[in-house]
Amino acid sequence: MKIHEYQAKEIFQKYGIPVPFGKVAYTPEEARKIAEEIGEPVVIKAQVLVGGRGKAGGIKIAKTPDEAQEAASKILEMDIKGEIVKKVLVTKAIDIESETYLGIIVDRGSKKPVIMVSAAGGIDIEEVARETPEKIHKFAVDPSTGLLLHQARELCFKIFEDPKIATKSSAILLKLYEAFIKSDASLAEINPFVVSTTGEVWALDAKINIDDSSLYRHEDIEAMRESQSIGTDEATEIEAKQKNLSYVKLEGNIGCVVNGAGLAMATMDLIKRYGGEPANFLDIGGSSSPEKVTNAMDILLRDKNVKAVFFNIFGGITRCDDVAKGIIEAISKMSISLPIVVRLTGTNESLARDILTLNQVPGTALIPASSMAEGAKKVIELVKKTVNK
Amino acid sequence: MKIHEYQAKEIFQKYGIPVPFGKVAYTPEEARKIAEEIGEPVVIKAQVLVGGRGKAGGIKIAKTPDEAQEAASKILEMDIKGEIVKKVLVTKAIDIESETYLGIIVDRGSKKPVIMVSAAGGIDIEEVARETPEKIHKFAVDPSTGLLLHQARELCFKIFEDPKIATKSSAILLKLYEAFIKSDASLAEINPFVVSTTGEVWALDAKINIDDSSLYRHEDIEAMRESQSIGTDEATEIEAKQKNLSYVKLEGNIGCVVNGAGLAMATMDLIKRYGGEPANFLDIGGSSSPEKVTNAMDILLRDKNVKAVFFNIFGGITRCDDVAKGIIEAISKMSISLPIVVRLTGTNESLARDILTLNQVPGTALIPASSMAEGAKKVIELVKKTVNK
Amino acid sequence: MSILIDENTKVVGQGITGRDGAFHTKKMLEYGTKVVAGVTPGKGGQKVDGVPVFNTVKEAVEETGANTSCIFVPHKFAVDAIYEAGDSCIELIVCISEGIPALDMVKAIKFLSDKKVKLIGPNCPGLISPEKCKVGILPGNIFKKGSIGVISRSGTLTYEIATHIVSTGLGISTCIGIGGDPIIGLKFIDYLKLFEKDEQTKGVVLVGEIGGQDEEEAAKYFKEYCKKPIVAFIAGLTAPPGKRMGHAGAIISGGTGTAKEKIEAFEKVGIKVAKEPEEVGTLMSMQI
Amino acid sequence: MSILIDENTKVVGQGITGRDGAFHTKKMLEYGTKVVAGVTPGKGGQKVDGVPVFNTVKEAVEETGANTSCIFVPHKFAVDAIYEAGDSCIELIVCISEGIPALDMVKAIKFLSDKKVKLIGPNCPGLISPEKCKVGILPGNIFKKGSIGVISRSGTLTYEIATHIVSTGLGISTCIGIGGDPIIGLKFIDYLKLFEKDEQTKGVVLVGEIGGQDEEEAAKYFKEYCKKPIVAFIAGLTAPPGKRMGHAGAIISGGTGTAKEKIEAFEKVGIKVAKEPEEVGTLMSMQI
Repeated sequence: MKIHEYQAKEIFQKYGIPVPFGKVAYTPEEARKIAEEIGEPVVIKAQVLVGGRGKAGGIKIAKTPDEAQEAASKILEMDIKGEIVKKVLVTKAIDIESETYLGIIVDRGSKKPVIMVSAAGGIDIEEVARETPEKIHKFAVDPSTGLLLHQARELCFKIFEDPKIATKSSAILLKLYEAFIKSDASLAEINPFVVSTTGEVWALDAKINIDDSSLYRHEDIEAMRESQSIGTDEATEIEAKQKNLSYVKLEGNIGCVVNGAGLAMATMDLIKRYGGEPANFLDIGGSSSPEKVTNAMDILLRDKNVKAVFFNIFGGITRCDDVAKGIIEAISKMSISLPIVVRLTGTNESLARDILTLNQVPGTALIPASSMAEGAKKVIELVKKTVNK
Repeated sequence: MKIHEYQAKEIFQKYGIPVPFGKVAYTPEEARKIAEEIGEPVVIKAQVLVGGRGKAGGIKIAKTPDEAQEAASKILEMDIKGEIVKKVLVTKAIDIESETYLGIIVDRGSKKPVIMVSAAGGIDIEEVARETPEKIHKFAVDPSTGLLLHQARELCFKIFEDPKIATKSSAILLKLYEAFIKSDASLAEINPFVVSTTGEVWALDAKINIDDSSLYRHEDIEAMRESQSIGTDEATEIEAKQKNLSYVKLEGNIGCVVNGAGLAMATMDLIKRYGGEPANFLDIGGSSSPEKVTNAMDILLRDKNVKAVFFNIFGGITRCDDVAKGIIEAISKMSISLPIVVRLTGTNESLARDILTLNQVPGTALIPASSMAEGAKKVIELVKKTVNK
Repeated sequence: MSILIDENTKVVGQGITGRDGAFHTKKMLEYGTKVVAGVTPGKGGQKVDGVPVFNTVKEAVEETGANTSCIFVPHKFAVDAIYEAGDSCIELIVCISEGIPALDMVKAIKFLSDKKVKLIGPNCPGLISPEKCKVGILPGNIFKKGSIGVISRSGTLTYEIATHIVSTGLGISTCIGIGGDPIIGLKFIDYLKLFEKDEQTKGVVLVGEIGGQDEEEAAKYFKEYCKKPIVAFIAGLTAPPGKRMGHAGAIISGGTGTAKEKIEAFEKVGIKVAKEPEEVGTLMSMQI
Repeated sequence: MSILIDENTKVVGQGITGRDGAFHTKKMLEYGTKVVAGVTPGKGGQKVDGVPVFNTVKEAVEETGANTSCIFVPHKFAVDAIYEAGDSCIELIVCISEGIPALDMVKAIKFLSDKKVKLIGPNCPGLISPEKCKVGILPGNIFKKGSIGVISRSGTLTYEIATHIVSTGLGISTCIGIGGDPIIGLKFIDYLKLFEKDEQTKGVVLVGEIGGQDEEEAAKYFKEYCKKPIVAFIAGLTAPPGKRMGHAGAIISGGTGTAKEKIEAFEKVGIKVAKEPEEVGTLMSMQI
């Protein structure tokens, strides 16, 4: 789960990481007031979950409250990579002496938290990793001891020449590690971590991604999500999750309902391979009760691009005839005018096909397919017909 | 550092360990009021830091507020092993079904926290350890993982037959471990840990000893000490500690001032061996500044039993002449009528002896000794003379 | 031969009295797996489908000689179950449970690193050595005994591909769903090592997906150490970056972990990559 | 020979720029100890008595080849210094600092258990191999080279006893103050093992005190494994139970750890116990 910069900074502050004073504004007027309160030059920063807001014009400096209001009015309602800016962070501007990078990730390779620090801060760290990997110093933390003081120190002495700054920074790196662990983060980043012209250190930006699996024990963080994504695609994804579905919207027109994440991806890939465009990723998980099928269809059909639906279900432990009944029951309750191709394989698959054939629901075309490839081809053909009409 | 039962129960409650409702009373009237508030039979328990208060009559059951007042009036001001009872804990009485023991210590042998549980609770666990050690189940915790759920469970299933009680208890054992670690305890004990006739579990008694070295990071616990020992011998020991001295009062009449804990004990032992009685343990530590010597003498002489003082100092890194000067300076400021035997060995010891001989302070007899044994013999002789006068 | 499990495997089911635990215990017993014990703290003494239930894994191991644990415990307690199995002389832990926080797994794996125990999963369907033993929730009926090892980050996609392998006329030595989480126990290269030594196995099918570097590591390992052929399939060519595709581990982040990179890594070292699931069996037939 | 330190020992002083660190560095240098480096984070580049100061132990080890660390860091940071030394290829850590919480030491010792490093202390005066090397704060002038090993939980009492040993005409191979805390690195039996193998050492003086079971363990170990004679002295016969006698470790708790028990344990296995410090030298002379 991604959270906004201002939310990440709230977490930072809780653990004693210094962040410049700032507040969130929802209107240009609010931005003006906050700038007045600060009484010094401010930075107005779009609060969006996508990256690259700086290049997109989502960050502006304002020397006066007037400028702040103007900047906020430009940034608010801006569309940054598909995300509409609904709030800005107005924060005290810092005179920067140097910019560095401090970050922590859960590293899949070493199966440990890995600290990364670099003197090349303020720019995309992935770019640094690609272009000049030697500029990034990494350290895999033993999870049974946590990050130790001297380890933090050894890292910071590699990127700072001034011993005072190095010592200060290692204390902050320890706090960042604490924030990372206690928040169950998968990533925590200060980029840039800056030294001001007056010798202070600040987390100028803040990024924290939270491990979704841990949210059951972080009500405060879970609550951050609720407040941030009304009406967006992400809101739909969250709703799906609450219904035990895993949904991601894509740009195509063929809706997919699949059990299993790997199979769902493979289904999207196959549609694309045969010349179609998948409208979504949708994993309905292990059991396919009528309720789940109904929920899945409900979410899927909110996307008005969808012209046909492809059910690709591998029975496995679940009996295919049960799934077929679930599909019939679900679509009986809904009024669906789009054609649906159904592929059911595994235990009792012929029985399932019979159920689908014998229980056609008026108004909804249910087309059986005997394999994934056949199903994909059929649904693409159907969409082409619809589009050509 | 020892803390009272009611203080240990405050810590327990903070970590979710169930303790019966209760409050502290300083007068019989207060005890009565608390009993009225509870409205059920109560137990009145002397709050003292010494063990064995039960056998000494420091715990009484009271069925009515009248009885509670009467019991409290009997217990308050009682002398239990030299400690005067200044407060009682008035707590709801529990109908006991079974009594067990849950405890954790820092084990010197394994260098780990060791959990101990026993079905033989409610009695002195050291007695159980001596008589029937097989009744105590021990487990050394790996400090890098802490106590794990299944480890707590395995222990509790050994002492409880009822699986529900075993499961409940293992959750409490985990909380006890958390309280132990987070409080920097050297010992944490629930004895007895009881199952009530209604199937609830309770920490009926609570004992926590805190590692003195950790108090710098536990202001809340340090504060408990202040409130508990005004006017007692322990208050003097605490005052000494605050002055970087280590002082323990004993029953004899020869005051000892020594640098180093081992040497201080050996000095006490030697006095006893030669027929004298040491009045105290006193370690003045590494450096022997005049201030330290003055503080040491001040504390020492509060004990009116002291008839003579023995300085036993091994110079080591510290130069003996410096120490000698410190002694002269210190006693010059104080008016001391007791004889003082001084033994100074190590670097510059003859210089030191000269200083002592040449700078006698009027009214204070300074008698040099060339060895520890000689010093001990001399001071014993002096005391015998004084006592026989 | 087969790897990790065979007819001598003795399984203890942790969380056996739960809905999933009881259901799949039955399925494992039907398949012929020796499920010798179950564990649910507080329910010791009960039986599930004739399998005795114990309060602790230690007790179950002592009483029945179980050497493999299959964990069906709800996510909040699943990591505790891993610790318990790891602390009770179990040789192989198969953790079906999903939803364990990654940092909990980081610690648990560190804990296990001192012990002689292997961990499969979490968030995995388990594994099967056809006609010998199955541990987990895979549908036994689609697998046939043979010479192909299968390792996969997926569940149903594995069944899909296994079906195509079998329909080509090939059989399977051991098929393992290694788990869809970012932090898992054994990884592709660990299984490649085992298959390389296994006499029954002649070739390996590797089913990967977006996210992480495990497929890239496997490609490197293959180049240096493997004599047996690999056929790979990678799901998620059309997955957008930054979005978690169901599995916690299936996410393209920072521009790495794409299907394209993984396919290129395989092809670079001479591993054939199937363009769609149906091709896997055919490609493998051509190589062994 | 001697044990643990000799003329080849190269010392790095952690906290070398502090008051105690600087003072004792000077004393060690005067004694002839090779203090090759110091560490104080943020003060790298400075010099203390000609000894170069580094920001990290790792750097100090790389630049100077130091193999032994002597820690003079204030108590709040002393355990961090132990971790750092343990993580930097140091072979022997001598922690002079006192006041480290016991549970911090519990964790640190667990951390060190994976590494090839020995820990003396904390809360100890250090050790000396007379006329070769001293690491710590012991007064060098009272020790003479010879054949007696000394191990002690005390500081000044050790000097007292060493003086008596020397005045009897005996010398000392290595004398170690093992530390007065309840949780320490090497314990009596670890040193007995080393002295037993050391050719220079003909007998061992063990200075114990109340608290814990280390003396009892040493007695058992002596009975089973030691050929060289031991003379013991135990301080605290008159100490009351339940009271901490200065050292955090010197406390009789639960009726165990008394001097009487320890003396009995020694005498039971044939170890001579001196009644007072002066006797130690005489008793040892009679045994070797």
